[in-house]
Amino acid sequence: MGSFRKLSEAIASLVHDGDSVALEGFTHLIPFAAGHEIIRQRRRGLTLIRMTPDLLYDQMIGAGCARKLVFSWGGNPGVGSLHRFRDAVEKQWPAPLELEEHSHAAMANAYTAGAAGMPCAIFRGYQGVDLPSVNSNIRFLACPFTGESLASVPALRPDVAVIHAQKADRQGNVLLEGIVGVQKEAVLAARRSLVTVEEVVDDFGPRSPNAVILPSWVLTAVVLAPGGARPSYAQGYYARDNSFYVAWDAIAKDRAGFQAWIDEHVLGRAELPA
Amino acid sequence: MGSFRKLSEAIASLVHDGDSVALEGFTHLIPFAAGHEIIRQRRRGLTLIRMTPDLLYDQMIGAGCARKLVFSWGGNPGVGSLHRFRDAVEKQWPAPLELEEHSHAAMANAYTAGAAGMPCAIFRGYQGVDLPSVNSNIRFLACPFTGESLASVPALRPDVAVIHAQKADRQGNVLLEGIVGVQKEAVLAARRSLVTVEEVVDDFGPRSPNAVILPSWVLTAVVLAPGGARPSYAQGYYARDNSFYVAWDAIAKDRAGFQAWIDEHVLGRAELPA
Amino acid sequence: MTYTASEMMTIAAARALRNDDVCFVGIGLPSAACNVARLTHAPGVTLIYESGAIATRPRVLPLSIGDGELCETALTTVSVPEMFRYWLQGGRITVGFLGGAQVDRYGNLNSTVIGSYRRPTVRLPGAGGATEIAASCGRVFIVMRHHPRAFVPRLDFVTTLGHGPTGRERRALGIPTAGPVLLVTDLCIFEPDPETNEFLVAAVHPGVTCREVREHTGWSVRFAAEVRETEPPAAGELEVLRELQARTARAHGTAAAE
Amino acid sequence: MTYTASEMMTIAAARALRNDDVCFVGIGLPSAACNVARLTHAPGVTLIYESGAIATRPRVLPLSIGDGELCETALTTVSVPEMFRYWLQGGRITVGFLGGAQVDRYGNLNSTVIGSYRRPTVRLPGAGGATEIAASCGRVFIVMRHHPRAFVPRLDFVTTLGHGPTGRERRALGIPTAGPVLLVTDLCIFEPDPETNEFLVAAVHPGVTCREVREHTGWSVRFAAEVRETEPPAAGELEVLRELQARTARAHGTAAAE
Repeated sequence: MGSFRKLSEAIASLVHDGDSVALEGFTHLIPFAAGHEIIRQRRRGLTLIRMTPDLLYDQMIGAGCARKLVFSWGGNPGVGSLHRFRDAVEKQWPAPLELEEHSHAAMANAYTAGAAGMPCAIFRGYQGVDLPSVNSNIRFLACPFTGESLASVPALRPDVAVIHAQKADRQGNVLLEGIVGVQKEAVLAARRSLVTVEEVVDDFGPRSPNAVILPSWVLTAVVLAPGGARPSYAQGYYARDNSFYVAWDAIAKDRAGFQAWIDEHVLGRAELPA
Repeated sequence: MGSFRKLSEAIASLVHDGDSVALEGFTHLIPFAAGHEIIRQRRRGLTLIRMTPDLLYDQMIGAGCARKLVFSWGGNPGVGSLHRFRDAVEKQWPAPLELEEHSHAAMANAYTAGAAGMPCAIFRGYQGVDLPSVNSNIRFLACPFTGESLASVPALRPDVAVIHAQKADRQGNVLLEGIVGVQKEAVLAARRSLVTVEEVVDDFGPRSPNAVILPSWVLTAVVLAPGGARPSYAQGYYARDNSFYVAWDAIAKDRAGFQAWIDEHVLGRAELPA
Repeated sequence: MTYTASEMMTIAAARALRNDDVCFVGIGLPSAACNVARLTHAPGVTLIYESGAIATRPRVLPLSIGDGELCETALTTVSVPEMFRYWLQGGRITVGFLGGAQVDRYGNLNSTVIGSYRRPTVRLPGAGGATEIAASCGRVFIVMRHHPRAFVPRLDFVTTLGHGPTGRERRALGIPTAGPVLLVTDLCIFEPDPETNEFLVAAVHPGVTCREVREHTGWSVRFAAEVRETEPPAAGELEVLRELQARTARAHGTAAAE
Repeated sequence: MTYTASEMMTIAAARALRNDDVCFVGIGLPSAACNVARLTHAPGVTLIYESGAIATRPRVLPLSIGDGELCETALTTVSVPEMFRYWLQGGRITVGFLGGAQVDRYGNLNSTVIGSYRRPTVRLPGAGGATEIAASCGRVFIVMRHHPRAFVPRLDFVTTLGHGPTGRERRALGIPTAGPVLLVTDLCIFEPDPETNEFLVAAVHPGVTCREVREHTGWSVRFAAEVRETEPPAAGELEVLRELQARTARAHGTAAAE
């Protein structure tokens, strides 16, 4: 049963050093506030899982939270490189970063398998490319009916999934809409889950009968965190701060600039007021 | 690109003798009008595919359309037996009926695999039961990571999928909502598809950004057929005629009673006016 | 207050549900039992129907597992593939209710055929969701009318695995869920022997004799060391059940689930 | 009307799209090309972004593949797993646009690393959707700036299969889709030799010499028997592209995709 908590308390009790953690969000609804709290609480040795590690993971990697990254595309969307990610991979700063690298299709299928309680996923992919030679979690099997060779990856089962959503109701059910990415799958695949939301409402009111809703009993904690997805966006609440994504390129380019930014904007701040 | 047609023309051009046909609908939105037109056009030798063959397939089997049934639950929901289905299986009347029998989980996964362009689906199921001994389309394979034995079934790829939905817009896009069953998967898995709808609107208007919508270019034909799901129901339009489901038990119990009903209510009627 | 054997059965099944259970509900008696539980001692129970309705609160009992009432009163409704993949196989359901045409002493069920599969005497509806419900739900409750032709020493067809033909196969297959932990009939309540998994009579309903249970069971039935008498339906329980059925009859023109 | 090499490249790519194409659109130049096509000769073209937006009609170019604009103007938006399973792998996309840090003469692409995988000189973003886009889309258009360090004889890493390292591997694997059928640069247009699948220069942009193309290509480039000159951008095409970029700049404070 998801229960309402303060962000700092929720992170303290759900995310431990050495955990595998998926902070998901496909451009939309990226849980920046929760990620920043993880940085503030100085978690170490995390395996960070995410299809599109963007600025948030660049920050967490640069801040030294991560030991390993499971991912499929590590760039600043529409802008360019993630300099902290590159520095970790190319120069082992601030620490070496182990990579488990996939394609989007593989990650999406692996989350689906996790949500569905399967040990693995199969799909048509990875034909004639080099990733299988550097990732032992990509294997092939034969279709038992046609003999066709199919790709297989293990299910993703994070210790913790963290997402941001538009609304929770008083019972702790959570509604998200718009570009919903793999957030539902990440939550259902994870052992524990934390959802930050823009607002808490008495009742979701009139809605599509097929709205994307996560019932309270599949969630561990729900946290009210208005603006918790900034500088990404929350459809219906605020737009993506594209200029910050562009500005990040210069901020993160060198270590000192990055450190100063993290000190000022993350470590030097308390969590967002609820 | 889905184009608007008359029901009789759409059935004539899409459904041929010997085809595999999935008329789907999970209690809700069952395409009765389209099925009745198939009976009127006296199609023969069909492989009927459906998770829950209910009254419509009882009628099609009794009317002699079917050679084979691929299914997972063949009853009159909340009432009892499907007498025409039983007569075909138990007494080969009006013709023998070959069965390919699955569980719901297997059928749902097989449609998903068909929609996803996969040759097969894997899932956790069929452990310690007798269906695999009477259905060679149930096989087992080992997870390449854990070695766990997993069930596998071939993807369902019907020649034609037929569904009923609430609305089409003028471009031929189709919206369905409520209990959506496996209809989206059935359409995406099929080579051709036919959708009957309650109404055609200029524009779907304000709606959930994640509404269940099938774009016109994945559909072969769209047919305006108000009431086309009766005696099942269309959420937002009319309720399930539960009394007819109860009455069907007596109508279908003997062959003569069934024949008289089909003659009067299906063969003796033109298609619903559009 | 007088009551029927059916009412006793439904209420006994309802009592087995806990407030925090998440139930996969079948049509008929399970639906009545789950909704009685929700309207009495377990207001927090979550009801899920295989048609996709999650956390539904129907005012009347549905005739089918896909009635509009279920969707209208649900928290949300998902597709059938999602229901079977993310919710059932995903291990999120604590209790599955099952029945069948035949049950054996180890809780295995047949809902496929009477007679041989290729030349059946009676063709039954088939597995539906049962096969994977039995494997994936935390625990399974079986509810069936007690009759020697239904309570058989050997099934004609194993549609659904209980504890296996000798009571050991489920465990040997490594299936992590508990399987059938309760069998409620209109005469009594069975619970499995913790060692052998054989269903033993744990309680008989008021006014029912052990001899009647024996005569209605097709296998040589065994009794627990101490057989309880089932608590008779309380007035409140009966009222809730009867009101539910009256509302249902008014809505459908049929009782839908007596 | 004067125009830049970038504008020529974008417009040449836009022209290759047909009115009935269903395109999987990447960010940057592909997004500009697809939207120009939609606003000029191919109003019926369907644009799909991997974030889940289906049949979207953005008024400005998105900065990311998941901008709110895409969802707001889409017919509907599905989850990312559904996008990759039902729509891409399901074979419903006719054209995929791709780019990369390196391309070879057979249209194989590298967007993973420069140098060795374990000790890269430059760590690039990685595969994203490209690997399966290249396999599942009916045909693949590659759009890249022409530079000898990008147009290489041998990739450091094969992120995405074109026709294979010797041009034959794709066919040998039995992949049923066409693979790269077009490579548009700021200098010229390549099309594959139907026999060998090697990219041959089919057209050079106005004012570009064959020598320039040779100097900018890291492999010994071959030319088609008859090399056309690319039709220069029409005034209407340029207007549409520039208005789109101006709207985008006003909305984002950046050109997003020059």
